[in-house]
Amino acid sequence: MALSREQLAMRVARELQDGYYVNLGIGIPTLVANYVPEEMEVMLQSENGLLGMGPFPTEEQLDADMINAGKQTVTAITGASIFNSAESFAMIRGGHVDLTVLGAFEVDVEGNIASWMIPGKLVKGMGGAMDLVAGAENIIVTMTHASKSGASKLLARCTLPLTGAGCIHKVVTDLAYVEINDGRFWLKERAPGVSVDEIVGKTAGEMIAPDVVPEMEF
Amino acid sequence: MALSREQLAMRVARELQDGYYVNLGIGIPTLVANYVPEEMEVMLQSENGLLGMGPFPTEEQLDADMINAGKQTVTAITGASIFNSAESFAMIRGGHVDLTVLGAFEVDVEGNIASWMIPGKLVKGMGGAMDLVAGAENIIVTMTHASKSGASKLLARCTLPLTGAGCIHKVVTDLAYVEINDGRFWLKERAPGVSVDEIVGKTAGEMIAPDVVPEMEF
Amino acid sequence: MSGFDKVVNTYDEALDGIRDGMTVIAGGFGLCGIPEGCIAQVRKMGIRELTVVSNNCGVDDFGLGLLLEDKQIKKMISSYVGENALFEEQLLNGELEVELTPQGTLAEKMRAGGAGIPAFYTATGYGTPVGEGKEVREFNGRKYILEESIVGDFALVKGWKADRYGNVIYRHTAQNFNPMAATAGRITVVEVEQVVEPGELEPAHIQTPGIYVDRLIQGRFEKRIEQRTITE
Amino acid sequence: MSGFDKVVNTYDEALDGIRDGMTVIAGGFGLCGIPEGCIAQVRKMGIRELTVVSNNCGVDDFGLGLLLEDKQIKKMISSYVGENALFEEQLLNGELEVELTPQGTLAEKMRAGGAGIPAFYTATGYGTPVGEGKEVREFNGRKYILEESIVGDFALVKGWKADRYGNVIYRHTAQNFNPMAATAGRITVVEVEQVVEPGELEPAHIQTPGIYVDRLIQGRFEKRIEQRTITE
Repeated sequence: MALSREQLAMRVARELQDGYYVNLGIGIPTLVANYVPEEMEVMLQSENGLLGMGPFPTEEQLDADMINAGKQTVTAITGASIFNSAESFAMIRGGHVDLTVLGAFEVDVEGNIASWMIPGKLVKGMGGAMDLVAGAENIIVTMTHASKSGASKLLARCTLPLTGAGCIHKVVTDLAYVEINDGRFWLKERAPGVSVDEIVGKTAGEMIAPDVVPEMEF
Repeated sequence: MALSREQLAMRVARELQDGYYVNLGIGIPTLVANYVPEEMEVMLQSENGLLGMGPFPTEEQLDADMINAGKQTVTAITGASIFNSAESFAMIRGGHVDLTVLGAFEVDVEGNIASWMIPGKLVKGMGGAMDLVAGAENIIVTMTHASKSGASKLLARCTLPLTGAGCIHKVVTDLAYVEINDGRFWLKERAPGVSVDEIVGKTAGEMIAPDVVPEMEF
Repeated sequence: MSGFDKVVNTYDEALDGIRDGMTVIAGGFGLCGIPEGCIAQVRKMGIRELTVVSNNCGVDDFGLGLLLEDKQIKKMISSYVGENALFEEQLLNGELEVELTPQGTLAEKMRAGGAGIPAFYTATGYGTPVGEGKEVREFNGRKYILEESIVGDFALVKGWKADRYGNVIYRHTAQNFNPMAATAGRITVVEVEQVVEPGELEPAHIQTPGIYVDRLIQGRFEKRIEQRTITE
Repeated sequence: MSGFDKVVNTYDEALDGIRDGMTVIAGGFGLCGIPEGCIAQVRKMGIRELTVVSNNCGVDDFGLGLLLEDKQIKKMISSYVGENALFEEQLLNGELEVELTPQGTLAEKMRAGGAGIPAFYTATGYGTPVGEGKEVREFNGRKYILEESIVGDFALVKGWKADRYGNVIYRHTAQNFNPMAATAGRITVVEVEQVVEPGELEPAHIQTPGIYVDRLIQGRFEKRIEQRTITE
């Protein structure tokens, strides 16, 4: 069965390591914060200028001057630092963030990602997404494997305008965990009860599947 | 008579305006701080990261962590700010310093300046001088008009390696105040008792002198 | 301290000299840390044909969105817009132009503008629509695009506290783009919640040194929250 | 907090992995704010053929000058050197190479290195020996040269206080190049006068966020004064 949003976040959380500085995009990526293993600590970077983002505030803590990149009111953890936008993106662009998790419309076998613009629809902007994908060595894209109409989002070539070129190596979809290398998708894990055939069938780009593909456990 | 070091500093100080942020080089330029008119305030920028440099410390105030760009122990005035070197040169390079005063070996009619390197002698480095001359709109060079052997320092073309190209418009020497425009030196003032002939005679580059050249008063 | 006293008492003085067609850089991220009083003044003065450089364009009835109501903005340079219906409407009408710029590139363009760096290379946007028409260059085997810096005729900045010399500190994440904006204006106007005397701010804590600030005004701020998220 | 605890207890641990031939960026201006303990450790380890990036090279018996005694430095990238006789001697002998870089360009090269900017344009050095062999480009009618960024295998940084997470603050003008150096090391080592607990430093006052810091050590410092100037 396809993974739930929570399971997607849980699977992504397995890529965390103790001491990681992590930037989580809006949507499912944000949920990853709920599944950090207990014995582990990670610090969340918010690109509007906060390293060490904490949970939402209580009514008493609520402060208009304390928001995250999604413009939600947040708190800062003990040991946080706050800085300006140029400094924040120096961190991001300079490759100092250990892991970035973000959603996408499409990825392809070259590691290209399209996540910000659908021609014909109103374009709201890329925000910090282009900086994040260009700056991080370690990015996990999380999205559904195919659209509601069944169109694959793992393509031979992205059809939408790109957010970044050649920068994606890891994708967690509701059906599978896939790596991208040497111009191909490599099927590494499948969602519980989902067959390799189904995954390969819903993958438009070339996909290599080993004889045995381990099933994710939750 | 040729100006003394103090008179050079006094003459330069007349270019100050109330509210100016000023960077003073080592040597005679440093003396300018002693001749700020009483009704005026200027703030001194030191390129190692201090805006609002104060006088040397007393024994009690002495602090190894508080130095100026000449590596001398200093103090900070009330309302000073302290920052890193990149920020300091952002100020300088970005043209935010109102006036820079520095010494030189040579200037020429194109506004070129040579102040950091004499081939054959050990080169100690340019420090912040190249950034200062490239960044400031308003620079005053102060130096002797000629070397001890009588060689002019106001040339048709600098002979020494440059510190900056086309950036100098005002020169205060021990003999004269000279402006540089349109590929010529323009004699604006002369030191008390120094004749126009002497000044022109000691200027190797083309110099325009009006019929009447006012004498500096001290 | 007359020469360094940047305080003005009215927004009329603060924005004196602003004209139709100018480029205005505004600090703020979403509705956080925006120069509310300056925006209101620009609206009141009816300045038009503005190019506004700011990460976002406010919402319909607050922030830079207010300038859309009277069609005062000709062009927005932003990383994320369209939190408001007027923006969409004017964009689709062709009344408004938008130059979408990645958030980090936008911050760096402002910083570079203030720092006398006319252009820099970044990997951000390479291979995307943002990179189209821009020079591509390889350094150490990786491709980068050339981005030019931004300076504004005016920079409108929201600080927390400032001393009369214009030394500014910001509060929490209301800092965001404000320090960069402050460096990049030919005339930089800072509005703060509290003006203090020189010496009250620790020299090492000052985030915008007064050298960047031309005019300082004490304002009042609504500080509207865009997304009120609470832990029960 | 294990994962973010950057504290090491010995300089052996602090500089573990440093090798002959590496590029080392060191903070400090003159003798102010220099990583004394790290320099002593590099000397003790006898690491050689180093390229050292630092605004100055200390004096004969202190600071980076100590590394000259055992001829550990192959090349210096600095804005101002020659405060010491050994430097001059080794330079004239051809035992030492020097790449003189304007002070502001040096600071910006380190910042750019840390910020993922591979190169930038600056007017500094155009038309001078510094500009020779570098690309010249005109923006808005003015000529600029292209300067590439610097990263180091190690960055050696002197802070005042840091919390265990590696969030650092600097004291007075001992800040200088240290924050830039901290961003530009593949491994960044910070030595401080005092290690404190997370939360003791105000988030907005932190000058080097811990994300840049790999190892943190509490040191002892002589803090020698290069030019003791006093008001009587």
